[in-house]
Amino acid sequence: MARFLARRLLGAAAVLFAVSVLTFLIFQVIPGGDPALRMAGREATPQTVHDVRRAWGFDRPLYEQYATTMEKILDGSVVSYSQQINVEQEIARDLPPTLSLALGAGLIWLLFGVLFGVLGAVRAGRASDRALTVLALLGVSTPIFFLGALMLYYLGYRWGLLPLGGYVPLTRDPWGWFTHMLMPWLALSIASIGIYSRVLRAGILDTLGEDYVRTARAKGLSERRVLVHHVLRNSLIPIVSLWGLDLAAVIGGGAIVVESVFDLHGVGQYAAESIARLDVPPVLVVTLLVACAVVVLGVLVDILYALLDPRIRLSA
Amino acid sequence: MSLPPPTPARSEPTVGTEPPLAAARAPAGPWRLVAARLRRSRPALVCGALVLAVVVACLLAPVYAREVAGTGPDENHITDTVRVGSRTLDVVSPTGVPIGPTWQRRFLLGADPNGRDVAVRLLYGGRNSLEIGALATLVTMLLAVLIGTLAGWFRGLTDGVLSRLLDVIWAFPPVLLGVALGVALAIGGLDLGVVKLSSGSLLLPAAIVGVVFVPYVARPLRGQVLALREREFVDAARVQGRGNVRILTGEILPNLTSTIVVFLPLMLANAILLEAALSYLGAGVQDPNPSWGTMLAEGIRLTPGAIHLVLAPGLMLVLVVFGVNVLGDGLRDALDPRAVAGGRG
Amino acid sequence: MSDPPRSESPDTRGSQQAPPGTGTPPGTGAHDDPLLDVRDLRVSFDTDAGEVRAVAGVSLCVRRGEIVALVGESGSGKSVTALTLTGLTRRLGARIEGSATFEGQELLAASEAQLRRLRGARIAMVFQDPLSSLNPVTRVGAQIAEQIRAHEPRVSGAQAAGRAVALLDRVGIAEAARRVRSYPHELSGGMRQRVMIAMALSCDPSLLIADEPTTALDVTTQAQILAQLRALRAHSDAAILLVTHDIGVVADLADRILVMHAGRIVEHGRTREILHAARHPYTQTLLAAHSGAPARAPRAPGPALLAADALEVRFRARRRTGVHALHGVSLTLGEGETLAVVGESGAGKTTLIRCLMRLMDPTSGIVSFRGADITNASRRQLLPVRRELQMVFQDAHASLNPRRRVQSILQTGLQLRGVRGAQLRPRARELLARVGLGEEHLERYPHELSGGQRQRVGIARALSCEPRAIVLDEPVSALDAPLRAQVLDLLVRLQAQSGLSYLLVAHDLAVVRRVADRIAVMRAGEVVELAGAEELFAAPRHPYTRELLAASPDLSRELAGIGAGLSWEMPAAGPSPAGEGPATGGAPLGGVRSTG
Amino acid sequence: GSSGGTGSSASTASSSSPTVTVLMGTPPDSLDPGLGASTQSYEATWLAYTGLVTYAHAAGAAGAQLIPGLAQSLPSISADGKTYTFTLRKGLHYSNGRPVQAGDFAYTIERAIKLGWGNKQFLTGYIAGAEAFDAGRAHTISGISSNAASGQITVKLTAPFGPFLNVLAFPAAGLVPSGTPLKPLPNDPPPGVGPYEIAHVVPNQSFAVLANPQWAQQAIPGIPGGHANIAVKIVSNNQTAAEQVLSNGADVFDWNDTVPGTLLGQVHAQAASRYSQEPTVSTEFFFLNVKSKPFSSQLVREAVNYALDRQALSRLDGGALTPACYLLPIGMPGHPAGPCPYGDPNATVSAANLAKAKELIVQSGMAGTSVDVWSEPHPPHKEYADYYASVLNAIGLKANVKIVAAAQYPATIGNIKTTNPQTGWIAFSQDFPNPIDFYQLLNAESIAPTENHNLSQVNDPHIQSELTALGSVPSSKLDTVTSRWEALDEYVAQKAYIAVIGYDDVPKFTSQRIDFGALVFHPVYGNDWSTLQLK
Ligand SMILES: Nc1ncnc2c1ncn2[C@@H]1O[C@H](COP(=O)(O)OP(=O)(O)OP(=O)(O)O)[C@@H](O)[C@H]1O
Ligand SMILES: Nc1ncnc2c1ncn2[C@@H]1O[C@H](COP(=O)(O)OP(=O)(O)OP(=O)(O)O)[C@@H](O)[C@H]1O
Ligand SMILES: [Mg+2]
Ligand SMILES: [Mg+2]
Repeated sequence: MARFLARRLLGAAAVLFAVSVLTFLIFQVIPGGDPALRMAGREATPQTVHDVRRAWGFDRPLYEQYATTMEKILDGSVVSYSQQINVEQEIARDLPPTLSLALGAGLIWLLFGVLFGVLGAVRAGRASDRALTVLALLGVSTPIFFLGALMLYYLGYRWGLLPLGGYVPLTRDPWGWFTHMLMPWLALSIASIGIYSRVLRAGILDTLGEDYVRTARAKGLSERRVLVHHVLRNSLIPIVSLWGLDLAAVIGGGAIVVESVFDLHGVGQYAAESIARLDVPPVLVVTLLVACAVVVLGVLVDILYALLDPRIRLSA
Repeated sequence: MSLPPPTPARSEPTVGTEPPLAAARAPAGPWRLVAARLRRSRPALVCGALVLAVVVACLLAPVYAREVAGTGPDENHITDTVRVGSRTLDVVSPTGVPIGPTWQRRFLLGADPNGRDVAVRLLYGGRNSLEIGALATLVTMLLAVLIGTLAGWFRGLTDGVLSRLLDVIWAFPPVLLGVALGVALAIGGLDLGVVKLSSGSLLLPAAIVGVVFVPYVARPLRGQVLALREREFVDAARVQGRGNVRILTGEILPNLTSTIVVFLPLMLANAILLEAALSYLGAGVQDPNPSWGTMLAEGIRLTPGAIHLVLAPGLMLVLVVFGVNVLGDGLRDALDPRAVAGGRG
Repeated sequence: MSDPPRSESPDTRGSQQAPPGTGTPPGTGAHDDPLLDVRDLRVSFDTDAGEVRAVAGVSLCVRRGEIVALVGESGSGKSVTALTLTGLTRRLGARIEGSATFEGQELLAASEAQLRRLRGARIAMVFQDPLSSLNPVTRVGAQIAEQIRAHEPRVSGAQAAGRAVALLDRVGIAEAARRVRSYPHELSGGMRQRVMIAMALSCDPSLLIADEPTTALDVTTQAQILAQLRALRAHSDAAILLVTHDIGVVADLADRILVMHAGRIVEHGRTREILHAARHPYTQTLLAAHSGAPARAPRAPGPALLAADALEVRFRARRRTGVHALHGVSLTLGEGETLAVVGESGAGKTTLIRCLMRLMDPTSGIVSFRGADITNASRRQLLPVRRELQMVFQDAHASLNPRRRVQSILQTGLQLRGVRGAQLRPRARELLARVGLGEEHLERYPHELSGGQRQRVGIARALSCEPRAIVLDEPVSALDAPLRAQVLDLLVRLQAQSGLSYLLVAHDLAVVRRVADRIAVMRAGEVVELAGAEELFAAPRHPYTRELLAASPDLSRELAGIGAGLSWEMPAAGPSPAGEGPATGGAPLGGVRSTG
Repeated sequence: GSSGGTGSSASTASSSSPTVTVLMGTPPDSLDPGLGASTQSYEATWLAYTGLVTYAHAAGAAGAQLIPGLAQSLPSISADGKTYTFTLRKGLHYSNGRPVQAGDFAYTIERAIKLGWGNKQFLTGYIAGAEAFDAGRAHTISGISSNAASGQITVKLTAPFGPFLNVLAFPAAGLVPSGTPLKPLPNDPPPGVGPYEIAHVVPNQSFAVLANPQWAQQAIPGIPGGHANIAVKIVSNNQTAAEQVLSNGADVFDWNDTVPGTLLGQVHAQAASRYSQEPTVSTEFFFLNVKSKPFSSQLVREAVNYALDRQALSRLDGGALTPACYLLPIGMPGHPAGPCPYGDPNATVSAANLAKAKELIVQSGMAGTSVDVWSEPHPPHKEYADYYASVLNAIGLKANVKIVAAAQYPATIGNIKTTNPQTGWIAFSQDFPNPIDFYQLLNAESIAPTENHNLSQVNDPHIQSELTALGSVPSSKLDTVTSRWEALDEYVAQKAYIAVIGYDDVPKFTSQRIDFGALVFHPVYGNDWSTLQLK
């Protein structure tokens, strides 16, 4: 276990290093990406640009710039180019909406994914299963921002049922938080509900064909017990681990889009806006944060997998 | 963008219960069997036909533009008027609101703020979306097959390096990666010495989208190759004196095809969606080439007054991606020897 | 009891009509009423390839305390019959006709709830593969306790757990109290199957259906499980319906044998009658496979062809202790001889072969071919060796690329020998003809071939470069009895034709008896005994060799036990082909009907 | 004792005043006056950081008028136009209660330079010794001296610079106490002198502009005290923002944003009394690179000006555009009143003019030349480019649109070395009400290889000589040279160095509870929050 952790964490560190270098480099090759020009302001004299460059260390060799930036990120003192505010504090402020979004949507898609998956498998081949299949595929096929825009238009604008975006802190107004998050949650989780229900349905059907399920039936167990203790118990294992991985992935993917659509002022939106401003430090920090989440959750999922499935031993 | 998990590359179609009474049947290759199964899946066929219809329609865009709508995709009609029934309407109102669907030849699905015919642009945009989707899928598949087979086959250091590479792409937030690359490459294009992509090229978003999805396919492929290389038929090929290259191409690759085929539509669907998302965030296709993603993104800006600008590309996108997904589903079922018609249990 | 012949069961296949029953099965308590009575059971499935009639009219009956064996080759419908009785094929979409009464209750028409009360409580089942049949994520004790509580709701959890320990103890698992906390994958194959048996016994069923309980196990373990069933019979009055494809397994266990073929019962009768006086040709082939042919006297071996000298293989395992798979193995295969290597699973046989074939590198030691050291030869240097030295694999299915047609599979070897273009097809056809397959098979994919056909294709591939020696890794282990005989015959014939040398690996001594000149017995990576076949069977020197011989489920022992004095196992015994045993009298037992 | 504050101190917001919610589409770049340089920042900081001079709180031309701020009166300017002398008012206090000292002015300017204020080139370029200070060669700015006792402040320039007083009116020159940390304080802005102070900053989300408790005692004539406390909320979706104001969920719409065209109908129907289009002193135009084909030909440039339909462009902007042909916008001294040389921008392009345009292209011999049209994705700038390209195609050129992300846009089109763009969209809004500001865009001295501002790359001797003469006229004496500016602007239009689209109108849009009429739309700083009051 300790060795496993050590190896995995070492690998994780390598991955994070590569991710940070890559991000850093991407912004170096951008034409017009020289932050000194933008920071020096309008009609700046070459002298001014030069000064800015010196002050921020943009005249240093790349690896040195990279090193200092990473150092600042690690000790929490990194400042954005465009607004010159502390990036990590800014991210800490933007974390609640992002976490509300990801965790809430994650729970929703897990819950409904499992529900529909079980329903579909139990009624495999029947009309209700086909309907669920069609719905699931529709969910998978709908772009998040299209769904978000439609919801905003109909639920928010036309029918006035829900607020038109924005974020209300849970601590300030729980009900407001809920109503503001409802549409983002739905927009973010629909596709995953589709995927999870399909994966689980297939998993259950596979498991139903397993010999040990036949054994369980031959033991005279009730169908319910067979389903819950033998079928679900086994087919949920991959789902649970999938969930962990997706939760991390969604922060760097769908959540950014949803935050932008619903104006949640979350970490993803901050990153997307920073990219538009060619502001490297926030992008770097958010990217690392997301990559960190992906890597760490990857390790956690492996551990969880080993806990849930006694056949798996942690190695490699 | 959340993806369906990489389907664990499980048994290839031919492995499974030996078909009963096999000897009595006329020999049917695995692919013919798949085709037969696919032919029996009505939804997959219908959706396949639908996707095909859309593709054909998009290919015929110039014909529609010339013969039906009478305007090109880039022609502005901002200050023009159009007769709808007995009334004469502005194509774009003085306050900038474009006309909605007229359900007639001109401006069938309405106009956009530049007074361009949405139906015409939809067809032209489809070409770009589909082309990017197809190219991206190609990129994904080529890279994934290359990385997956090399890593799985050579193991050791090669595997270590390639797997870390996949980890890096995997850990990189896909939308951020896409947007960052999109922004980075939008002006200067990409110049890797061998590969040169100019900034306006459709290949650019295709390459970005393609790279993002590589781990989703490469990982299961690698796993499959790891398993395949232990199979006895690989030893059999060695015993007959075959080298690595011939074993990879002659023995391993054919066994990966079903996995690849299963992933193709899935990746196509996801590529189209990711391209749309990137366009929404401003890192997609460069104008003046529309894609459904860029059209949708522009439309969203203009809701609520011009909802047709959202619905037209949005529904088209959903329709095609849905069709591709259903087709892929049918294909997967057809390739899965264990799936019995009507489901089990 | 009396079971009058059914008028509706005209038998055109020569199976025995059941005359009025004359007695009770020997060695059991006398119970006359049938416990299970199956009449004209038909089961069919709808598949892609159309309707499959898996069971086409089976009638049988089992009495209390009796052991009835259902024997037949793979795919003959044994499992479907067994599963249908407890309603387990219903949800597979099976169409079921006929009737089956158990303790007077109709099973086929019973509701799911009624069946559920019977399953596990009155009718228990043991399945073929104990690993896949146990829930991998639940401790074995809990799986046993679960069944107890399902049928006896008043038993507390602790009590059920206690009973689970007792049951494991009863089936001979040491340290039962500790083992209940194990997960299935932590147990050996034999232990797992014992757990299955313990589970089956947990509610004192009156009928135990065991579907190939030993097929997935190796010989020694198989012997243990059979002993377990034998013990069960002594201590409980449960009837057993034993399903198997290996007639040798049931020879000394079953009271009666039913032979099944293509969905029908083709022959039935008391064990002894079937063994000694099988009438149906199909039964005879089943038996023939088990006739221990005489061990062959060693021919004078030609000059050394392939040799291993002090081979060592250590696998660097994840744990600190590596696996020592080969330990100083030295062997020589002479020109024109058949050298058999026998050993239980994990003995290192495959590892040895892979070293010899240069598919892996030994940790130390030398492999030589025609005296030349090839231990470190490159792929190119090996090409001429490959041409002369070929291999047939353990798993015929796995060794044929499922994506290539037979034609294309055979081509590779032909090309290695320099055959090109238009020559390829006729030469491939020739090859198939040599292994007894027709031209039509050229266009087939491996999955379109039967197991025996596949292994023949494997042999044809090995022959395709006209080698001087073939290394065969358990070429028949995965095949059932009739196929096994076919393939072995083929090998013998080919050797006679072209003077090939064989290095033949097997885990079962019986298999190699007819073909081997010399036999090497391996255990835990070492060759413990190497002797001429005749000599080895006659006077096994190493205790392990003796153990192997004893575990071999051989009809000879059963027949000997019956007193015919025809045991081939005994060194002194003279040769006697199967089926020639004296047809000891005694009318076949009733209760078996086979309908056309 | 407090000097004079008599008339205007009647209303002063206090902590008990009502709170008004102002929406902002883009967050201010920095709320530290020493750093912030975006309109969003100025909108807030000019109320909290008063400089020696400031603008009158009035709409239209009156608002462009400079009035004394912390100085007792407008400065005396030496004859050579290089020395400005101010006298500080007596008894001023910062919002934290600290008294204001004459030396704080020098510190404020030094701080703005050190922090890197976006427009600091106006300081370093003209104040004597500022350049040396910026480069670290001097510890103070030699050109600024002050007398603590008399309150006298003297600023020496290196050369006469007409709009220098406008520079001092920037909030960046609004005094902060000496010793204020020399690092950006965007989340906790330093104390200043003004009717308001900035507080409760949550970056990118919200901040408050609250009544300055110190203001009541020191009210300065011409600077109103305000009526309400302001809560600013960042809502980046203009759709949402407009709907909120329409439904009275928020009080003031960001004038920098556009009300989506699709919502305009509803706004006109339901909120006509609280919505208006206000002209801004800004110009949108397509630059025409005279150094490269095809715009090196005057004929082609004329053709473009003939063919561009400003009516169509106006619709693309939801009607919020005043079509025009002159660089200097309405509201800027020097804006010519005469007719346009190449067709009337207020009418649809006539068939005759279109034909003429095509003919000019043929005449020029440039037909079929390919042209890259550059723009950025923000609406309606991309739509402009799409339309513009279709016009260029219609008159015989081969146009291709290139869109670049907003953040990269200026650097991209300003790069002569790599991009050297032929034509593209650009908008310019005034930094201060002096035409010289706009003419930086056509000043040959602005041409630079990477940071080019003269995108048409015009180097016209006539323009250069006029700029030298007019540039040194102080802003306070601008009215003496208005006609010369007009002539210059007409000359530029005649030469067709650029193709002007028009002047942007912006929305003034409030909730029902705001007194719409009382809200001043200031020509420099937009909605004047100190005039926000409830009905
Ligand atoms: N669920 C099913 N659907 C379709 N066909 C089936 C199904 N189950 C069994 N069969 C077919 O029924 C026939 C009898 O199968 P069964 O499993 O009873 O054979 P068996 O005698 O037990 O063989 P083995 O020794 O391999 O276990 C086979 O041809 C098999 O392919
Ligand atoms: N690649 C490997 N890594 C680690 N251990 C291995 C490997 N291959 C084989 N072994 C171990 O080496 C020993 C010998 O294995 P081998 O496959 O040669 O046995 P075998 O005699 O062929 O058995 P079977 O009858 O099951 O085929 C076993 O304990 C096995 O677990
Ligand atoms: Mg079976
Ligand atoms: Mg082996």
